[in-house]
Amino acid sequence: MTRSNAAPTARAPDAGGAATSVSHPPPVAIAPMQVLRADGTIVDPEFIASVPPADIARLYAAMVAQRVYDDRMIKMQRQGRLGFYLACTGEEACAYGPAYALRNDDWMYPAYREPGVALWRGFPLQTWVDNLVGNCDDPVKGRQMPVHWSARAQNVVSISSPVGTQIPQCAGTAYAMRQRGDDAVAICFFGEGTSSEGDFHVGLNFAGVAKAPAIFFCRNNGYAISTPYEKTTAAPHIALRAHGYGIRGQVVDGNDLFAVIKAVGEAAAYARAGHGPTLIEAKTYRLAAHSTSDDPKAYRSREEEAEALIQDPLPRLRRWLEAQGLWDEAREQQTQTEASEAILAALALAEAKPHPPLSTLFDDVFAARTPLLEAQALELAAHLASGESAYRAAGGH
Amino acid sequence: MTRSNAAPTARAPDAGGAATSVSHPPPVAIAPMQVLRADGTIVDPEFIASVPPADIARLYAAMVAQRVYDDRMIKMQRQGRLGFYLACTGEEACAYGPAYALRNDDWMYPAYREPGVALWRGFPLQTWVDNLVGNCDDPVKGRQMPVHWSARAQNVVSISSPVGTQIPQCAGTAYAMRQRGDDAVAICFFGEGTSSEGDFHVGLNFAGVAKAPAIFFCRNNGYAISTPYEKTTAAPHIALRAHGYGIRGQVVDGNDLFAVIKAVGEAAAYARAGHGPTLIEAKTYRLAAHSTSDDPKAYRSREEEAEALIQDPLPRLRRWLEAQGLWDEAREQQTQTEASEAILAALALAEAKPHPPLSTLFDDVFAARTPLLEAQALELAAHLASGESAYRAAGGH
Amino acid sequence: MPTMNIIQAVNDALDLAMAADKDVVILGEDVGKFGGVFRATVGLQEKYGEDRVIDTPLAEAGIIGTAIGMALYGLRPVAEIQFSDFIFPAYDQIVNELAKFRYRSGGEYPCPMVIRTPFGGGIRGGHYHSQSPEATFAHHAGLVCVTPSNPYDAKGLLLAALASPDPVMVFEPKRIYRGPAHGTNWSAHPKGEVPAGHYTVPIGKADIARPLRGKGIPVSLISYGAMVETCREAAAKLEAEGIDVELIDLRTLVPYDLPAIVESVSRTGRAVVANEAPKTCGFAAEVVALIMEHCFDWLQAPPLRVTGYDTPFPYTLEAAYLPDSGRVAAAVRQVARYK
Amino acid sequence: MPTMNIIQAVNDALDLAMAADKDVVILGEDVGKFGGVFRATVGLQEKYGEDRVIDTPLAEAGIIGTAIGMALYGLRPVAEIQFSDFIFPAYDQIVNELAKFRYRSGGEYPCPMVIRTPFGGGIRGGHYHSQSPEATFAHHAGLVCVTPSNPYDAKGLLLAALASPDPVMVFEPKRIYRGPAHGTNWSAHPKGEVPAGHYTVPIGKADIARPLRGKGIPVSLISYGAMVETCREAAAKLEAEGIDVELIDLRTLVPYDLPAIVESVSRTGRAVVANEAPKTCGFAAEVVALIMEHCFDWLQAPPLRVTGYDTPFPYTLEAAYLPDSGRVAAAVRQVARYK
Ligand SMILES: Cc1ncc(C[n+]2csc(CCOP(=O)(O)OP(=O)(O)O)c2C)c(N)n1
Ligand SMILES: Cc1ncc(C[n+]2csc(CCOP(=O)(O)OP(=O)(O)O)c2C)c(N)n1
Ligand SMILES: [Mg+2]
Ligand SMILES: [Mg+2]
Repeated sequence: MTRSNAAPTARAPDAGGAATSVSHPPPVAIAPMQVLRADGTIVDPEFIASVPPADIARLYAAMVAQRVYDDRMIKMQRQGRLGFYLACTGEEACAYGPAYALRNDDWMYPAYREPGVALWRGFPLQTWVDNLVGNCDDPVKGRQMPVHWSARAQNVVSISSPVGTQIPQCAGTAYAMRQRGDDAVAICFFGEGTSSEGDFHVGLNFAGVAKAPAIFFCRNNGYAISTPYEKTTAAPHIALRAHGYGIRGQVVDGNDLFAVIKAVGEAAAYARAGHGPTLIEAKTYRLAAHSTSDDPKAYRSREEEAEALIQDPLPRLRRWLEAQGLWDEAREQQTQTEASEAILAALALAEAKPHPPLSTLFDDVFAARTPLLEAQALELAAHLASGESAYRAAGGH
Repeated sequence: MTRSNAAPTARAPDAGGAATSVSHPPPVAIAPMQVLRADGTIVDPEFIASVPPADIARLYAAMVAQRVYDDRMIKMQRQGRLGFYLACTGEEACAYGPAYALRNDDWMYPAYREPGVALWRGFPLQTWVDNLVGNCDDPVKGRQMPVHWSARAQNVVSISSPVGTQIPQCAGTAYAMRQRGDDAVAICFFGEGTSSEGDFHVGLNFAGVAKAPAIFFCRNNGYAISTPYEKTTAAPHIALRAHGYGIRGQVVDGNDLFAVIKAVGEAAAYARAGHGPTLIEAKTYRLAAHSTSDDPKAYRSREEEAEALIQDPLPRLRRWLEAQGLWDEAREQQTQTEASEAILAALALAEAKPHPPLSTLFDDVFAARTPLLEAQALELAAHLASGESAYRAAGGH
Repeated sequence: MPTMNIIQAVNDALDLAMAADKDVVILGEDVGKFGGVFRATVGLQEKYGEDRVIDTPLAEAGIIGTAIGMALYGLRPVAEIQFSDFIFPAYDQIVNELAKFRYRSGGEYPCPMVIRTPFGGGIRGGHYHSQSPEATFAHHAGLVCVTPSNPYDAKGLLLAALASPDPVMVFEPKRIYRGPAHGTNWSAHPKGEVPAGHYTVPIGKADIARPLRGKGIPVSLISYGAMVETCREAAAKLEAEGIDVELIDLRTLVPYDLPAIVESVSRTGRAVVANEAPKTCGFAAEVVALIMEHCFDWLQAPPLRVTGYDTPFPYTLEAAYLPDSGRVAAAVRQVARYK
Repeated sequence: MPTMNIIQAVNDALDLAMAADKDVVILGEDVGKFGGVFRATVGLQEKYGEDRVIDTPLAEAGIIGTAIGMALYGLRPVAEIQFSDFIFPAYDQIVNELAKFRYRSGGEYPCPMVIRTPFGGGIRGGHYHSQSPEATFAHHAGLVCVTPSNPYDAKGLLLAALASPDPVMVFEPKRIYRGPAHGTNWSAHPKGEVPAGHYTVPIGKADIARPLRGKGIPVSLISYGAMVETCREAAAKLEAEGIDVELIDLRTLVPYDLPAIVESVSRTGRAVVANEAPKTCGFAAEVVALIMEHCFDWLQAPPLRVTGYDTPFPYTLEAAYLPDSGRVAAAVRQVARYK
């Protein structure tokens, strides 16, 4: 971690002299960067002009489809057809914006709420649904819960449940890119709750010292399961932490697709120019429950949820597209219908596929099976043949 | 972690609107708070007037004694009379200042470089040296390396080697104080290198949310063993991290005893008033080697060390005391001689004491020995009786 | 007597402890308003306030680190780690700090507190909501480790933990939180009867969960946590085959009840040890090694282990991975018929 | 042939690997200008630059976390953890991430990298510079764990680790970094002869560190790391007493060399397993359990363990705590004379 930042040394300089407190009270709230407000007013016409409107229409269509997928999959989970599901409803701009702003050779470390980053890059819907079902075509071979996929071809890294672990990993990948002389950047997505983990700190600090071409994208959706922002931190913004790592920080309206594209694009340009990482905090709201295991009624009010709806990224974008003559009710209907048909068809197909083969239990622990794993695979085969297996009794093959 | 901070909610407000980057570039260097400069000029006469000069003379004498202890113990280690030693040379103000500024019911979590905090509170020199030797009167019963003592009677918590672990513990103790209705504060000492650990982050953030009466005292002495500040972080000041936790931050000249007393005193008053924690960064310089296992010649220049000497907290204080007529060469000599005699006498006494009894090996793992530990104690006794024990062969009893 | 499931028993124990001692505080992710993701702390924040039932930021090292600082000062914290898969960010605080505080301070700073964490598979949690890391804590001296297998013990062990002078980790068998088996609930089970009010289950004492019936080849079957019910199922099946199982529920892993193990195995001469965690260096290895050291002359057959496989925990194939009663029965048969 | 101590052998292996493959990078605390607190990386930053020999901030989770990210992208990081006592802040990154990356991604994201860390006591390091946590890593599937006991193996295993497709943890026996025993150095030891240039010691293969001499009661003595030299000392002492020790140096803990263990114990019928870590759930427990499962019919005596006591590691009484050759010899005698 070398390119020095020419930071002042730690020795006490005799300069200055007045008794200065660094910050007391801490700096006041900073208005998030916006391009297109919820009420339709445009803050930054120049930036809007720089994005091909057809791209925005495509992005909007993808976001509408994502919402349909989320709605359908939550229903499917309730019907017992999925073991678990977790939606990104209300936060679509935080996946599709960065996906659009970056190049395909930029690596992505999503949390569990950004299927959009892979789908936008061409990760097949069917493969995504195969993962939700955990069948033989699930890229992770049925080893993780639904929504924990992996998309190597898209340079999207395998999703983990432990939150925050991805942050130093992203710093390391960014370091490796520079080390290899590649012009790419690495981005990591995580929630504001996750920013409390030690891994957040060590990852951002490493990246700062190394001036690694990394982007840390914090989706501040107001909740970590039931824990509201006020119990996550006393800081008014997560992005203020950038100060403490000597890196660039940015607060952005996470429900404004344009603003997210702009923020990530600027951070990428900054990183590619060798200036180091940016911490982006995207203010948004988790309109959905945390997951299908959660019920937000236990900890937040219906009024709060209704108020948050005003900021929903979809209607705001739709109004703009309609004003440009790029969208209408018919296209909306058609997009929804197609998305609904596509996801349900994919689900039906996925359900018809067999389980991953039993051999997958023992593969990929190491590059090759160890003798112990070979022996355990034989043990399991014998057990399954014995007629006493719970797995067989439950219909497993 | 309750008293809400009335922080803005995480939802994206539509207010403001201009595309504002939080901080790019990060804020410029902040001059550390000073009271008495190295060149003798006084920045804050009012504060100086508020401290009884006799107290300063006592503190100075203790700091001189500390330096004598450090010099002697390093020599004793070289002569093979101690297994290990670690000095605080150049950083004495960072121990004696906080010790003076706080009350005896305030808890302290020192790192390994602050024997002064306990000695000032009356931790017996003999006990401290018994720990350095690891004899039967070592408060930690010879279980830890030298310099890892414990001082329950002084409300100073057992020292650990793993760095940073003390930071969330200090937050927890501060929480408990408030919960019990006690008016005390808890302070934690650590180096700037340690501020890179995840525990720094989680500890400060917890304390911030809880508004716990805690003080986090970061001794920025320029090095973490061989690692210079520029490789620890790209931030110009560790104290800037206070922003990111919504807490108070303060940079102070750590070689200015007055300024350290003032900073800690203000932080304690702030905490006792219910306003929450302060992160203090004291800029100082590790004039000593990291420890007796280290040789700084491998990684820093003699010129740099010579330059740092100008900031040495001792001569600066001595000049001021002399100007007040409170100190002279005779007192200096006497203090040094007494300290030298005291520490060498304590060492001789300590060396004459026997090892901790063998039973201590199996005690204090739990409140009472488990059957397994009883059995292992018997096993060891039998082994020692067998004549084949390496411990016995080496003269152990 | 009231019947409860394990969650209710835990909640009841916490409620009693908080009512009796205002130094008892609960802290963890989502333990407050939400009552914990498994609902073990439901209603307690309402009753005892936000200062005593603390919703923490999302940081396990912070939860344990602050709890240690509270305990040193004199509070009695009960930290909840949402899933034991997520306990590892706090591993350093637990094994280097909590476990060693009393010892390293020469007894000056004991640190009695409780860590509750659900462990094990069987809830379709896959890779990261199913692990059983108890052995990696048992290895570090200084941590009492208990694992209830039923509501009665869950309440009694937790109340014992809250009275212990030592740090206690409670590994809760989440698979059987609500019933001893899929589809049944605890009210039908004798151990579902949970006395109202305070009682303790002694730390360090195993339980004979099923005594020998006196007919057939005797085999000691030793387990803990959710696997106890799996073993009970196996024992029932084996009875008809002329194999008489003495089922020992360890209940405490550290300090383990060696006399109970030795007493049983020296009587039966045959033993199977079952745990859900992977085989290599799991707790079952320790029990087998102890049996070797203390019962060799009585052994009629090699003690066998039934464990999870040495792979990460799967999702779709969970039922193939989890040691089921069939695998336990097969191992017991092998030991019973060994010649 | 040149003679080297373990530190020199490690340095030599790293130098060779860095010269051969520019994707190899070293990272850790003080590994650069300073060359590491044990001097294992001395001279490498000068030779390969600050970008390839990286002085990291003081954060073990950061060292391992960033190394993982580098490895996923294609670099071959060698992370140094200064003492294995300080590895625990990175425990989550190691056991939940590194160990599981290949498996959880269905093979899409393998993560080959090396973690080097000195372990064990004997350097007067007390509580926090002496621990032996290897078993707590061996328990988590997905980590190759090796432990050299001499310079030859140190170089050969490290070069094998650098060529492995899997993540490898190298537990280095710091007590014998500079010599097989206090006051002697490796140049007098056959295993101190270290070939120049590239060679590997195969992962997964144990070594017969001392074959049977053919006279006396045969006993298999199984160990690894610094304890191998302790066991060698015990074996020499026992020879005169008519006890013939076959000393097996496991070298790799995961995947362990079961055939070598079984082959030896089935021949001798008697076994002692020694490790320095605390007894409960240490690696020796696993070896004893394996011996049970695979060698029961040949056993003439119960396999015994010689281990550290179940306490944190002491300072002043270190020599009483550390399993010495006398304790090993006593256990071997007990096993040899068992009737
Ligand atoms: C290390 C760890 N601890 C706890 C959990 C359980 N958990 C899953 S999601 C979650 C909340 C995450 O909140 P946030 O980071 O804000 O992301 P969001 O769900 O709001 O997108 C928690 C506590 C986990 N997955 N990993
Ligand atoms: C968790 C952990 N990692 C590594 C070490 C080894 N170590 C001991 S002191 C030290 C440097 C600490 O530097 P700093 O925090 O700046 O304190 P200073 O020594 O300068 O007072 C290191 C790396 C440790 N003790 N604990
Ligand atoms: Mg959130
Ligand atoms: Mg320092």
